[in-house]
Amino acid sequence: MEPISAGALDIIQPTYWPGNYWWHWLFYTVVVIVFMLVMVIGAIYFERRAMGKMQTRLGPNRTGPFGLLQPIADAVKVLLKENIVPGVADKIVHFLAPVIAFTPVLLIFTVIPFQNGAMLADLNIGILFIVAVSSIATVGVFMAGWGSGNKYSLLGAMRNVAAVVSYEIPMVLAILGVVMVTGSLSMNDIVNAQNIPNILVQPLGFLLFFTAACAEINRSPFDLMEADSELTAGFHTEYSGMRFAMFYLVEYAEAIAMSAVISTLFLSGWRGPWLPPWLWLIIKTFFVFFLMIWVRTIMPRVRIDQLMGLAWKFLFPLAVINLFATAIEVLAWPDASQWIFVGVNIVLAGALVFLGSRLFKTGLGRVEV
Amino acid sequence: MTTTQELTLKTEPFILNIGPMHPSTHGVFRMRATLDGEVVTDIEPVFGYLHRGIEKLAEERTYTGIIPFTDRLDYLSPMSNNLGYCLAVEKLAGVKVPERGEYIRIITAELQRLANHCVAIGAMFNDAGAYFTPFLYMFRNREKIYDLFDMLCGQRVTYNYMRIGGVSQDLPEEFLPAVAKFLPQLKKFLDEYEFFVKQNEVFVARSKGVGILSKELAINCGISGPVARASGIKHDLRRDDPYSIYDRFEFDIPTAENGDCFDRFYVRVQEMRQSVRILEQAIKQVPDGPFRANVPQVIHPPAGESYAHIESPKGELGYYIVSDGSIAPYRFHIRPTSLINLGALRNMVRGWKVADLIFIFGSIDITMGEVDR
Amino acid sequence: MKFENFGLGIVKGLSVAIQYVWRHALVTQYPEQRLNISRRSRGNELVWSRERCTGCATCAKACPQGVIEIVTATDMTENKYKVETYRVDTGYCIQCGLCVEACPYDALFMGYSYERAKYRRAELVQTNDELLESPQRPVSGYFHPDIAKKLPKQTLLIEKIVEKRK
Amino acid sequence: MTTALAATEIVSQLSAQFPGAVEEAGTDAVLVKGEHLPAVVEYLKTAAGLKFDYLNFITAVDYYSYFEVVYRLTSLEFNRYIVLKTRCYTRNKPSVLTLTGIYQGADWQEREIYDLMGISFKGHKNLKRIFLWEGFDGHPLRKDWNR
Amino acid sequence: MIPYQLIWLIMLLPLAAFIINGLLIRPFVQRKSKVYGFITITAIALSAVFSVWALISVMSAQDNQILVPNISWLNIGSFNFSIGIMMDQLSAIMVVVVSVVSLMVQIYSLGYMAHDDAGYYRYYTFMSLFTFSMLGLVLSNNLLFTFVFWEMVGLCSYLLIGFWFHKPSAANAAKKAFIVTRIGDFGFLAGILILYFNAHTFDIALLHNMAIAGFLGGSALTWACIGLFGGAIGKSAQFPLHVWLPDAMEGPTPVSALIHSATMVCAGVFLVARMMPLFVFSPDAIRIVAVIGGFTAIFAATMGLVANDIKRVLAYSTISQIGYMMLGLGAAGWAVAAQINSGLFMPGDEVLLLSKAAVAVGMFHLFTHAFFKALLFMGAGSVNHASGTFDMRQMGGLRKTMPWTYLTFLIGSLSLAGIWPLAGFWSKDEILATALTNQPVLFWLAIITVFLTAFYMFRAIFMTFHGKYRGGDKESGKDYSHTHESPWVMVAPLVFLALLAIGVGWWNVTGGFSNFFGAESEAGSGFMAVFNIFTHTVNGVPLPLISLLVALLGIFSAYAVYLKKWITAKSIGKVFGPLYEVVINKYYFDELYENVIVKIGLMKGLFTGFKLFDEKGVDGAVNGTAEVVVRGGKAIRQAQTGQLQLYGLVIGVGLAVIAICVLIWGR
Amino acid sequence: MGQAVAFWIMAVVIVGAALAVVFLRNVFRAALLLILCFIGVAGIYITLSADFLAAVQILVYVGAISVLIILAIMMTRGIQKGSPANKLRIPAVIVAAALLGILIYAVTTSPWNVSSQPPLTDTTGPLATQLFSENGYILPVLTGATLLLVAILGAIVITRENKENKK
Amino acid sequence: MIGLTHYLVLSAVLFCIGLYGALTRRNAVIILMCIELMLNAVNISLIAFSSYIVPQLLTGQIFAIFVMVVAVAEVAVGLAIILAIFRHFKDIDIDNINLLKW
Repeated sequence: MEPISAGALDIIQPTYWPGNYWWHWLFYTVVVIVFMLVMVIGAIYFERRAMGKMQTRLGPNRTGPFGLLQPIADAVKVLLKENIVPGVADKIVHFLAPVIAFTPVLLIFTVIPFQNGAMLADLNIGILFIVAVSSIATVGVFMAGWGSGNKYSLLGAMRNVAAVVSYEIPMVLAILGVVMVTGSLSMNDIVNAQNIPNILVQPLGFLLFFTAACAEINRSPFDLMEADSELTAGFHTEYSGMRFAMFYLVEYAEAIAMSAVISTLFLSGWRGPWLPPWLWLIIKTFFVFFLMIWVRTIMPRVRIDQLMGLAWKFLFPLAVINLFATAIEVLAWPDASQWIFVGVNIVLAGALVFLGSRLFKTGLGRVEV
Repeated sequence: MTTTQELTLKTEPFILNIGPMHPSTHGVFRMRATLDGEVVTDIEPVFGYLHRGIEKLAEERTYTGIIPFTDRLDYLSPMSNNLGYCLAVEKLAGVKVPERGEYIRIITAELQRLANHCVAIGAMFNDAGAYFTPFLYMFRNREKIYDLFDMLCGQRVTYNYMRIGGVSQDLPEEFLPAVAKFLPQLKKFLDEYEFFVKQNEVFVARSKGVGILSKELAINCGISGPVARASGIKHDLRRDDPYSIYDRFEFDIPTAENGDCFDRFYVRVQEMRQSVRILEQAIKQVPDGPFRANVPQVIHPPAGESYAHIESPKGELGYYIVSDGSIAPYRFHIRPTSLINLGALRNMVRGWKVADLIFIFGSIDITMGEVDR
Repeated sequence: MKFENFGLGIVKGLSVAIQYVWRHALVTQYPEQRLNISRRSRGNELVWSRERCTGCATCAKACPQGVIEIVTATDMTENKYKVETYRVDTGYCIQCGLCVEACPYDALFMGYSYERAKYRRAELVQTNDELLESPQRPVSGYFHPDIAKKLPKQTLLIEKIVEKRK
Repeated sequence: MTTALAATEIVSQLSAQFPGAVEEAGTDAVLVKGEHLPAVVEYLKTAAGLKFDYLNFITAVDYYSYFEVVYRLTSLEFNRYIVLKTRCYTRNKPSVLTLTGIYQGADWQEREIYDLMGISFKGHKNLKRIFLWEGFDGHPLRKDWNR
Repeated sequence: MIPYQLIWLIMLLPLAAFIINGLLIRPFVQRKSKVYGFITITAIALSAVFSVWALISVMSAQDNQILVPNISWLNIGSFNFSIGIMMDQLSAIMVVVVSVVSLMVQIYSLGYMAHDDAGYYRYYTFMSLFTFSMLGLVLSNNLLFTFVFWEMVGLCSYLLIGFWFHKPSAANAAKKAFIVTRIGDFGFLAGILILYFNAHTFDIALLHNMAIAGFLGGSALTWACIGLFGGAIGKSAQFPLHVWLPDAMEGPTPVSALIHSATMVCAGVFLVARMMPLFVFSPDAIRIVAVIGGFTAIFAATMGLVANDIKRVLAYSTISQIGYMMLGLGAAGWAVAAQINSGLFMPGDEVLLLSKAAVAVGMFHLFTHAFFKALLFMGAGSVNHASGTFDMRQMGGLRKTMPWTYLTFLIGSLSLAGIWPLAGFWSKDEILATALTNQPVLFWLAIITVFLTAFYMFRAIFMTFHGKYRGGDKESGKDYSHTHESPWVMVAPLVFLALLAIGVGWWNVTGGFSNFFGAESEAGSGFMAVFNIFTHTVNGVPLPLISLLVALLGIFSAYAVYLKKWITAKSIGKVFGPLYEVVINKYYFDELYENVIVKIGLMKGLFTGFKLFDEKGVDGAVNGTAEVVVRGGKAIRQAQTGQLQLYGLVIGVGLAVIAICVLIWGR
Repeated sequence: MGQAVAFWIMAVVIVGAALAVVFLRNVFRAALLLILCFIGVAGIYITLSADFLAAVQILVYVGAISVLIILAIMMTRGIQKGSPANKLRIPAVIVAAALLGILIYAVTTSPWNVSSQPPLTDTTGPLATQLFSENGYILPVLTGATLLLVAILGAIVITRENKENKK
Repeated sequence: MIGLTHYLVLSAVLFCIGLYGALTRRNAVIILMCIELMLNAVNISLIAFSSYIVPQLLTGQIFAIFVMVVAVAEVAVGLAIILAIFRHFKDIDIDNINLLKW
């Protein structure tokens, strides 16, 4: 497929690229890192500002015009702080945790296309790669939780472990629906196949994936690992200075990465009229990120058993049914127009959410002690 | 729906200190929680981090001089504290408060109830993990009330407004119109707030059926106020033992049956509506006349003892004063609502998760200033 | 956990939250914007009138914190007490205003200003001349309705910001 | 209006039920002997027509020659209250029987009295200081306490 | 024309309902929730719609058959498992019967099971599983899968008879049903295996063709057919394996209505019909079918005369009517077999068509019987709902309080008794005609059965609905003194089935049904045929008129005995004395099985021998060995440290040794 | 060349991490190094052009198995006690070394029938075809699914506490 | 150049390390981890065979998938057993748990 618009980044398309493989590699590595850092800075500002507005506050407005420099000021402040390591901490683990949490997030961006074919590596298992790699981030979290030698941290880490193991399943199942519709695991192919954005073809898949992704990256209302009102700061209670900054960065980088993945999988990625493709990707990413902020604004945190119950009793059956429905549609009517499935799937999604809401309940969570 | 499930996976018990410095202990409070995984098997509250010995201090102050201390008991509702104390002293000394003074007292006390419930509900949501949104929406309105109080007595938190025999100053002329303007806004806001919160699935899931306090236990523990009313005890001192001039107003006592966190939230919202109702009646009826009886600043009540209690926003707040005829009370005891309401905490949280522990604790609405005194 | 309302509760919440984006924030940006504070405001200091003070020490008796210290000497020439030292430890003052109410001679007022932070506790102790009224130490209308009348009216916080927006 | 139960009425009932328990009956308070206190309170809580099921508060007053422990009970059903008092005449380790078995709400209030006034409650399972730290010297609400 | 995917859905929808009910939503829904019912009903309703569509499609299709591609499931070596569907007239009729009756029963159960402690969960889960199995059974094109589904319906029947397993009688009945049908299934399996070893295929159509082409035959075919019929005897409760069905009435009434009257017990008939092209080549087998059918018909009817439990009356009636069907099949098949044997040369295709057409008579009775028998059972359930009992002696006079139930029950009974112009009349008439033309002995059996049927059915009606109310269940302690009509969810299916019980017979008035199966029909044409039937004669006998008169006579006798009491039942009992004793004790069959076969034959004979062998031979050897082992064990026990890792180490050593050996000598 | 470099790096990482898993006394760190070892193995798969399996390796071993192991470690508090060796150290060394020697000898001396064809690069589709197609491994897949189901049920049953035991 | 032998030797080394660990460690969780190492060693050799000997057939990779399935099942049940043992003995030291002895 031809690129829809000749944007400013046309030059980075591999076909036009003058150098060899290593140049491509180096260039994209730099692009990815810079892109991620800039996006994170934007995201931090955006989140604080948007939440402030919704909470009848102003949000950051002092540093720089409209407070735009606030993330940088924060970063400088945090970086200048002393690095405190608790005496009972496992020093090496404590030190390595933020690094290990940080790496996979960067890796996610390697397979996200900024334009037709413009990405660091067009893996033919792209989406599987994302799921696999994002599960490594968990290791960082529980290293932090365990290495701190703090009970709050340990509780946060244990919650994280439980949540991640549970939420990967509906997440992968929701992705499988998309993969079935598009017929490829490669992110670029998935974008190219979306003549209708997948959010319409797979509305239930979108909802499930959005929920599961929120849980996977500790966004509210599933931010139990760092539940501020219960565990003070969860797994990163004992972190300060640079390492805390790393975790802070990871948190937002994960959110941005997941937003980018969602916009690639469900919102047809870089595709869109008029604007250059990379801008479309950024716009869509920020749109998804805004959804996360919006939901965060209004939701209390769920409890751990409700979190697990939601995954196993609500998301999982719905994901399985969605998968079945998609499979039947794809297998039985391979040539039918997708618009028919749009209608059918939207009705199905509504019905399933309705039914699921009726049938789904967890106990009250009380345990006889 | 069953209320219990078995504990299936036991791990080693694990003691977690929550507090004294913790984001959601409402002050300096410490709970030593024994956990089994996430489940709270036992807690032991530890107090005294804010103990200032007000009861002892009061034995060396004049009766008027104690009023500023009462501000600092429950610092979220100082007006009510003032009122209760003044009632006790007036009962002891036999002072009659003029009409206008009574009305001003009622207006301030009810406004104070609104302000307190704003914090109680908002903080409760914060404890549930909502990221400040419900809290700040409530604070928006609390701010308006505090502005009114500022207009009235020049302070925003520690008012020191009531005096034995009345109030310290008359109402400024802008006050009543401002209140009249504020009340419809508040009513509208409460509707919106309920719309915002009451059906939110996550909030309902977190609060319904959680932290149930049975009626019997509530009575046995001496629980009072909205917490008791949420458990189905239709007991309100404004109605059952009317002090001041509460018998002149029409209002209902909202109650609920389940005694769970949702009911405590909902009873508070309903109480706010009733307070608005009382205020609407009161600001229409305020008479002219003196606002304060002619009482000297230093009084010598006759020897004896008196106990006066009011329905403070948090529950029954009582003052027990023993006088020996001197200028200072011989014995000054406060019946602390928050401390006694906390008495059922252990029974309420056992078997729930850590997150619920925080939430249930928040739903009781305590102030450490009053617990520790 | 049960989705009793099929997610509609969440949608309702979202709709309310987004409305607040267009409502004005209830915030004053302090150094630039200031509240028009109450006429009865009790700032964190006392204003003392040397002329009216007779040194009766009623204020000191009324003070629950005991922060007022008065040393008087007998002024034989004018046949009255002369106040040698009037010292208030504002660090311990709780701004209850009881001393102002107690003063039989209207010689004591609450201060009106509030930016009185100091680096050391000792600097908070104010003595004699430091307590007198001055442009930096305006007098509050607390318990003095006549003074209050002269001061600007208080507007509520929310109205104030509306004005500013216009 | 929560009305006081006329002391004379209750005193006759009480002395019929527990001979020798009532030491003195004032206008609004009944002075009960310490050893009879739990039984009297239990009776007041359960007896039909009385039902004093709600414990408002417990406090203690130091009168130099004796300590007086004050209980105020309310009957939510009949909207009446009664004040019970009991006295300990010794300054050295005064003690009263506990009410924690009857009212759970008495627990911390008794601990508070123990902490600040130094009256120990026999039968209380967890009688230790509540506001002050362990090792604090003396009981500050006693009139003869000085720092 | 129905798309073939939808034919698959006919049987997969109930399976989906089973999976959803049984495996998916159980953790979220209380076991008493109606959700289970709604899910099952939705699935089966869709299934019923598709079935009717399929039937219509089949009627218009080429060769009255829809070809459905097979799905290959497993290939193990050369062995190829494929799942397939055979959609011809037989399947189409059966599918409609099963799904429509099942749908009605499920709707009815919503009301009937409402007060049950066990809740809807288990009930509807099993019911949807049963419906799936039954549909699979009739749709399968493969004997192996037929057998699998055959066993699955047996399993469901077991589970549902024992639904109230806390009642010992129910548990025993379930066991009995399971074991007795297993005896028949043994024959079925043997038949299948004989066929497989001779034909090397399970495919039914292939088997038909092979039989017609003459590849199968002789004693192998006879024994295979007898084996298959053995399965049918067990499943359809024919003599002598009929004993389980009356006891199976311990299950919930809707279960009886669905499984033990309309569908599962007819599976035997279906099986014989399905394999008819094989049976016609084995005259011995087909004779056995006809004779056993005829004998069972009259034999069970006599037991129905004396039963007091309304459900048992219906159960005996079911046995009897299935015997009827067998008789019909047998008689028609007999005719075909005689034709073949007579040496007339016929091309293969014609034989196939002829043999397939021979089932029309039996299947038509199955078709009509399913509706009115389900109706009668559900009516009995409705009565039970009001009175709390099934004992007719405690009922009476329900006509006034339960008008709808009475009306529908009456229609069902008239239909069963064979009263013109209801459905039963037409189908019974066909069987009588076939029997008369072929085997007069069978005809006499049949016509006596007509009388008995009319008599016991109206005995039941008069005892239940007429006279004075006798108080309902007195033992349960509940008050049943005020009876009332059942809720509409129970009445509506009754009414619907009553309409069917009136109407479905008219399909064959003009010979439509027979033509559908490829048989030529003698009946007249047009609507007037309904009335012209009485001018009809078979072999010169005005058969319809006779059968109607016999049936009316039966009704009149019942009227005389049980309503007007001109002759009391007791006096009849006295007259027939010993015979009555025998009949009321069900011909001592239970005792025969229990005491003679099991206790004496098996226990004393076989088991004693086993015991001797066991004690002397086996035990001696075992004890001797054990002694050796114990001694040896004591010796090497020391090596047993209980430490797994040591074992692992030894394994590692062994591995290394083996590897070395292989390296040294292995090359 | 690239493959050689990758192989040697991965090999060193794997062997080092595996040795650390065996010899470290700190259980938690051993588990972390186990994860490292798994990731190394995934790298080895990539050098063998088994990209799908590499992703699955990370997903399954890192995302699920290691997480479960660490959860078990946190729950059983095995960390304080560490992981001491038992008395079998010397025999175990001998057996392991002997086995290693034999294996290496066998591997190096065997004539391997190495194919000259290049391996498939995109393995996802062919794997799916092989696993699920008509003449493929459908029976083992079903068996595997059953095995997983049974394992899950077994795990639940084992960990569930008996009601009677509790009282 | 890296050949099949390299991979097989690597696999053998990993296997023997795992074996040693499984034989000598006393912590049950560590033993489980060592067994995982051994399974991984097997997987390496399977995939190496697959891509060197039958590069177009993927047979070895499919076997590796089944090995993973088995590994998951084993870990699930194994950890469950360890937790159950821990609950019972308050200890997961294999040396102290020798119920197999009689």
